[in-house]
Amino acid sequence: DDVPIVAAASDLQFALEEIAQDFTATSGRRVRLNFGSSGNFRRQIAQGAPFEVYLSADEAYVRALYREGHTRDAGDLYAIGRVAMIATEKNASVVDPDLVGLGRQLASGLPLRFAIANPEHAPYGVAARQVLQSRGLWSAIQPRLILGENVSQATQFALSGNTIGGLVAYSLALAPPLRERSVHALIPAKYHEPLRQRMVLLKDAGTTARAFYAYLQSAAARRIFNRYGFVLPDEDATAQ
Amino acid sequence: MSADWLFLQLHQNAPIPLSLQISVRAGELLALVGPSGSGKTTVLRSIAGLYRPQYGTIHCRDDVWLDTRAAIDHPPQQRRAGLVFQNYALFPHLTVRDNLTVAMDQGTAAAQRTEALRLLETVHLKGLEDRYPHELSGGQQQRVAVARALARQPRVLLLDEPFSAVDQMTRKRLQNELARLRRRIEVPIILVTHDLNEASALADRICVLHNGRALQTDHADSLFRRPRSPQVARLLGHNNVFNGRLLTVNGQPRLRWGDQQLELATSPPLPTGSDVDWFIPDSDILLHRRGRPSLGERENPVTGRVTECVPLGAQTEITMRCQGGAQPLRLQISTHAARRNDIRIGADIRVSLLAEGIHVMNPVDYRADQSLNFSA
Amino acid sequence: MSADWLFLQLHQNAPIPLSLQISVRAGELLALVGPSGSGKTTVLRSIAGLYRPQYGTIHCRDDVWLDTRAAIDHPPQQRRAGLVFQNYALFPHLTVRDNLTVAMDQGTAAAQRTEALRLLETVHLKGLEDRYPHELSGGQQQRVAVARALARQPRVLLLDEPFSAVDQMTRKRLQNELARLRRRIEVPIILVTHDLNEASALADRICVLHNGRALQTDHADSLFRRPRSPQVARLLGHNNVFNGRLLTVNGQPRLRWGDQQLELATSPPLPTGSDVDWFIPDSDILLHRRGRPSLGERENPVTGRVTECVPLGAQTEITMRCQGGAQPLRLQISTHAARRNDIRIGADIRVSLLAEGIHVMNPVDYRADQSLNFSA
Amino acid sequence: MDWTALNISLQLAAWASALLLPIGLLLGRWLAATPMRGRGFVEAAVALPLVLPPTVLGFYLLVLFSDDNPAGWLWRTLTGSGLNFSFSGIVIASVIFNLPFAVQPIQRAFESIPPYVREAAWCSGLSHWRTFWRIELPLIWPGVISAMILTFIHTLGEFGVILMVGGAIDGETRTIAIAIYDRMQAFDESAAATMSLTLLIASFAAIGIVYSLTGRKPLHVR
Amino acid sequence: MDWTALNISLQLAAWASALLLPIGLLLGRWLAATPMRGRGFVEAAVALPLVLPPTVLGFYLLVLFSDDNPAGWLWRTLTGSGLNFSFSGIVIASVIFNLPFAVQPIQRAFESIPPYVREAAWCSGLSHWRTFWRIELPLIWPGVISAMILTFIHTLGEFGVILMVGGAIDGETRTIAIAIYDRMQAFDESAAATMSLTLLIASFAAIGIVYSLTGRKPLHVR
Ligand SMILES: Nc1ncnc2c1ncn2[C@@H]1O[C@H](COP(=O)(O)OP(=O)(O)OP(=O)(O)O)[C@@H](O)[C@H]1O
Ligand SMILES: Nc1ncnc2c1ncn2[C@@H]1O[C@H](COP(=O)(O)OP(=O)(O)OP(=O)(O)O)[C@@H](O)[C@H]1O
Ligand code: MOO
Ligand SMILES: [Mg+2]
Ligand SMILES: [Mg+2]
Repeated sequence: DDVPIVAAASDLQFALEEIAQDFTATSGRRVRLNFGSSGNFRRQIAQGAPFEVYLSADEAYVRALYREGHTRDAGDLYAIGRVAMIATEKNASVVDPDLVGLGRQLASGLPLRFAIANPEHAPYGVAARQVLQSRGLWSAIQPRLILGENVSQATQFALSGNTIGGLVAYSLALAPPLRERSVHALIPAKYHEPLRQRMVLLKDAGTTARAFYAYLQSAAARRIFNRYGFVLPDEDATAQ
Repeated sequence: MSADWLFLQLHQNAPIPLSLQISVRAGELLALVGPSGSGKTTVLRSIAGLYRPQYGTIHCRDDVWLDTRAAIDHPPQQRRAGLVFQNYALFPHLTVRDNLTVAMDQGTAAAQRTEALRLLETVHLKGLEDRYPHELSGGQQQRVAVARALARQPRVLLLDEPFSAVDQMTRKRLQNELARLRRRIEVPIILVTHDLNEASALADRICVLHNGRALQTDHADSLFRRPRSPQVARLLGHNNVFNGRLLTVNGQPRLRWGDQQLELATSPPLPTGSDVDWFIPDSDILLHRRGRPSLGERENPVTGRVTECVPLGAQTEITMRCQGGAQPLRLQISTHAARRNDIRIGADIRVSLLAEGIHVMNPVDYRADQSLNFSA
Repeated sequence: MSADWLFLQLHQNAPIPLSLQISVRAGELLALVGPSGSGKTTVLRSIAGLYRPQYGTIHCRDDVWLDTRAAIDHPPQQRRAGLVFQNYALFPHLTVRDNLTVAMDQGTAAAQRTEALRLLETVHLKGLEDRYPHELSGGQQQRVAVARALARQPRVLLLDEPFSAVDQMTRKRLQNELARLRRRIEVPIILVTHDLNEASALADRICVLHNGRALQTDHADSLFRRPRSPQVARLLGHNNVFNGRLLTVNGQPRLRWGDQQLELATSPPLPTGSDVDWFIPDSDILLHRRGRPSLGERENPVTGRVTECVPLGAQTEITMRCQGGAQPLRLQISTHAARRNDIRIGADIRVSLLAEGIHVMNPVDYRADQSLNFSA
Repeated sequence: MDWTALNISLQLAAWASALLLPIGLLLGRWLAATPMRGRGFVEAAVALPLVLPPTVLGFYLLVLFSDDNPAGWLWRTLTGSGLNFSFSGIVIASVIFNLPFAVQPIQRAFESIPPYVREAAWCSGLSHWRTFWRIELPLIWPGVISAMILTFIHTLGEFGVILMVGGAIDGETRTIAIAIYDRMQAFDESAAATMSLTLLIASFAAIGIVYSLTGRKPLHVR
Repeated sequence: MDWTALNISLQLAAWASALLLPIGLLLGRWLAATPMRGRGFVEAAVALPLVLPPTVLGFYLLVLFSDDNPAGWLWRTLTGSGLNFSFSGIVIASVIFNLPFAVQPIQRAFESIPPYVREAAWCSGLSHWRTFWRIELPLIWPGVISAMILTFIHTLGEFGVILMVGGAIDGETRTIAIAIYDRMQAFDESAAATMSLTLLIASFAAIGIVYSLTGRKPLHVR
């Protein structure tokens, strides 16, 4: 009865569900997926949380846990996240890769609101800030930002009324439930530091966890990551 | 418009039976007496607007306070009735003074404080104005409640046993204050009391309530001397209520009681041969004293033997078994007289039942009531 | 060991002044009387263990309930004192029956219910056992409180005006029940009452309390006829308390009162010439009747004129201004006698002050007390 | 210490308490006075906001407050600005979320006033309004204090609803609770601890003083 | 509907209420009976858990419960298992978090019993214990019901503390609130709505019935 808990960053919400299903189909083993804020998981693992695999959105957390001796090793880079601009159909005019529409809206002086994850701690928040900075919109938009606790909440904000859109995980923008009711544009990787997502097996990881960890690196899993807009480590020169 | 200031008529079968009609003139004091649970408090609450009887009308001067058929029911505030609650119902968080001033709606704050002090003096509570109710004794609380009812300058004053918790001296003084007040404020006053002396000393009329029914409403003297029914007589604490039969002897009305034939001062409006209830008040039973013939001794002399003799302070209560098979008589005489005349259990004594005092009741007045089901 | 069942001694200056010593034997009924606010409730609460006086001892049989010096203070539960609260203090969420059974600690549930019914019958509340307190009238609540105090089978029964809210008829019946009960339960009973008739009818001894001080504790008769001080006399509602000076005439003790010299039955243990307070009870003032010379008429005749004449039911209260500059006398005579003798305001009347009734008080007994500051 | 966030929290808590005072008094009074039948379900409705996880409640409020919804639209029409991501929005959310904490203690306090005290007030000529001010309010005071303090501190600490509805806008909807959370998530534990401790100590002192000062007036006659 | 999560939530709420009942009675009774001085600060301390954002409180509890800390160590020594990420852990966290909601209503209810009712009980020979059972408890019943219902539903809805301390372990610490939150985060709004609605309706019915059934016994004498 070895059903390990996998703690995963919330941008993996859809990709990982699919991978886990395939994993169960092929291996006959099951895993339990807990999605949440990478930071919270890091903290809980430090206090001995009974997770066996940890997929962080920020590799710094994995390294820190490794230093503190909670993991078997330094883990592996499994994906590199991309950022997307997302908005409701109504606000489709702001959706473009270079944030031209957003800049125009800002210049118009209308009282708009814009959603990102909190750049103080959420990896996608940090990336979003970098995008806005490199487009020269940061100081203008800062007072208009709505900050989600994590990237999922930022996406909810972006698609709720009263915001014009948001910068969120590309993986979420591609997710089936959101596709129909939103428009999005992939932001070029050059506008932000790569979102290097690292996973790791925890100290008490059992066989299933190890099997799942291995499966995550399989071609089948990589295809799914890729389908959800993640860049795979060896597709990118900056990986390693 | 009725010439009465306050007029009320209440009817209800359940949960609390009520069936009465009362009118009180301005400046008149009506005492409401009756056994515990007879509905006295309920009547006052109905007048004040705190209880809504099933059917009823209440008028005060030209205002209709309640008319259940016309769906008129004024709230207590509009009725302006000063009510002293049986349990006082003081405001626990206010000082004695503020319990009074909160009920005043006229004058400056300073004037209200002065008026409050004056009222507290009236009820002999000077010096306690800064206390809270829980720092007062029962009787002190009760007097605050009386003062508060007056503070409102009520148009009707309703007093629910307002002096039950105070000692006799204070009580006497408060009764005097009430008598004085009556002349000053000129509003109808209804006083619920268990003390018949208090009722007769203070009230213009007394209403006897039993099971929610007003059995008789009358001036104290009429009520005590001519109760309408044996029940009223007993409720008023009279012991000497008997059965007899009316006779006519030599054209004179007579009352057969046991073997005796008693003279009557007046001829009752009833056919000869009627079985009747009759009654004689204590004041009309005259003890024959040894060696001191008295004026009334010719009248209806009755001989008997003392079977009980209970001294109660200045008065002594005596029960005598009468000759001739009549029911036992009870009489109160002064303890002094009892001593002087050497009255003790077993002694033979002789009394006169003064014809003037004998009251023959008219069954028409009360037999109808008896079909009702009276409970304790 | 004291032969008394209950013995207490309480002392305190503030906030409620207390200074008394009382002992009550088993089966004895002591009445506690005194003006409103004199501390009666506080004394009962102290005995029950609800109030802790500054200094005091309370013994019950061989148990010490309170000894402030030895730091003994038993909680109310251990004292087993049945207390009827002045405000009844019923348990609002329990039916009448359960208010009683909750206080019982013996017998099966069924036995307790039977016992509760029996007690309710004693206080004439049969049929109301399933009501909640808020569905009862004031007097009914009070009777439940009495029954509850008995339910506990107390070792001391403390009754704080237990009949103040019930009508005279019910009251009489309850007094009889209490008299019967006394014989049965054989515990000390303390009865607080404002009704002096009740006190003298029921109590073996009466304790007069004023401002927390026990002024006099005595048998009813002694108390009413020989009050220790003018204050006690007045607290007991006596009006005829006067000043005079002791004389000796022909070797006989005499009392100068205004111009008169009154005969005395006994010689007071005081020097001739002393200024004294004296008192005569109502029962020893004899009205001379027209044409009916009475036995005592030789004794201390006093002539005067009626200045007030107030009929109070069967009795009439008369105030007479005496000849010879003496203070006015007040007397009660039967209304019947007043009528027969045509007594009204302005009439000249003559009374005898029976020598036997004149009570000369000993200043030594109370002058010390007067240095105390008595307030209303 | 993030003084701006603290300031916003205090303002928010003050507004929520101030608005809940009349609401609690009205609703509590009404519930206490209404005879039993059906009343239980109104009480249940009042308690419902507590059943949902705060973030989820916040999400539904977000939807409710959006311009596409009549409520949000009406607000915008009346005030010219939206409710979502605004201070007004988090005030309203706090009011909804704290409803049971304000209503329940006040209702119980009203229920504990003996009916005859109210009757005595009416018979003393006090209007319903004056009865309320002079008699009932002083008697329910402890309950009101309870209600206000529970509301106040629960608003200080509330996180999920306020983040969802308010969006953590600096200087407008970013409360001290969010600030502490953010510092914590950023692994700046010493800053989080400092803020937490400051908040705890200040609250402790403030509540302690309020409870001590609002000493009970006598509520019972002997 | 996630029945496992609902089951855990109900068990959690039941445990928290059950544990808070005696705690609330003891602390409430003590606070009601203690004279004023200093009492205010105990009341303040009881309210403090509310001041911190739940996740932050959760984090501090996480640290407190860890084996490195005396409390956590003691628990492990006594029970053989850790508090963090266990059902026991979230029960204790819920008890701490709901302390003010349980204590305050009970305390106020005790305060509203007139002193003479208690005195009458003593004079009727009822021990303190029996006085409590037969007299005080029935009289404070509405306050106890309030306390228990507030605790119960606040536990149902609580999210931050429980997520942090419990770690959302399926079948052990994953409550219905977390399940709803997860569905929401996964943009599965219809599932979230279904669960929310089910929870709301069930709670509404349950609370409504409880409030209606625990009809007030008479609390006042006329
Ligand atoms: N809620 C109620 N339900 C049923 N009966 C009630 C209710 N309230 C009062 N009663 C009954 O109504 C009757 C009248 O009560 P009320 O208080 O008017 O009597 P009362 O004449 O003032 O008596 P007391 O002299 O003892 O104060 C009583 O027998 C009482 O038991
Ligand atoms: N908390 C208190 N602080 C100060 N004085 C008090 C306090 N409680 C009662 N008193 C005073 O103590 C005195 C005695 O009160 P107690 O209740 O014993 O009187 P009582 O003889 O029973 O009077 P009553 O016949 O009116 O019931 C009263 O004058 C009262 O005002
Ligand atoms: O760890 Mo996140 O998914 O950027 O909040
Ligand atoms: Mg009554
Ligand atoms: Mg008293």
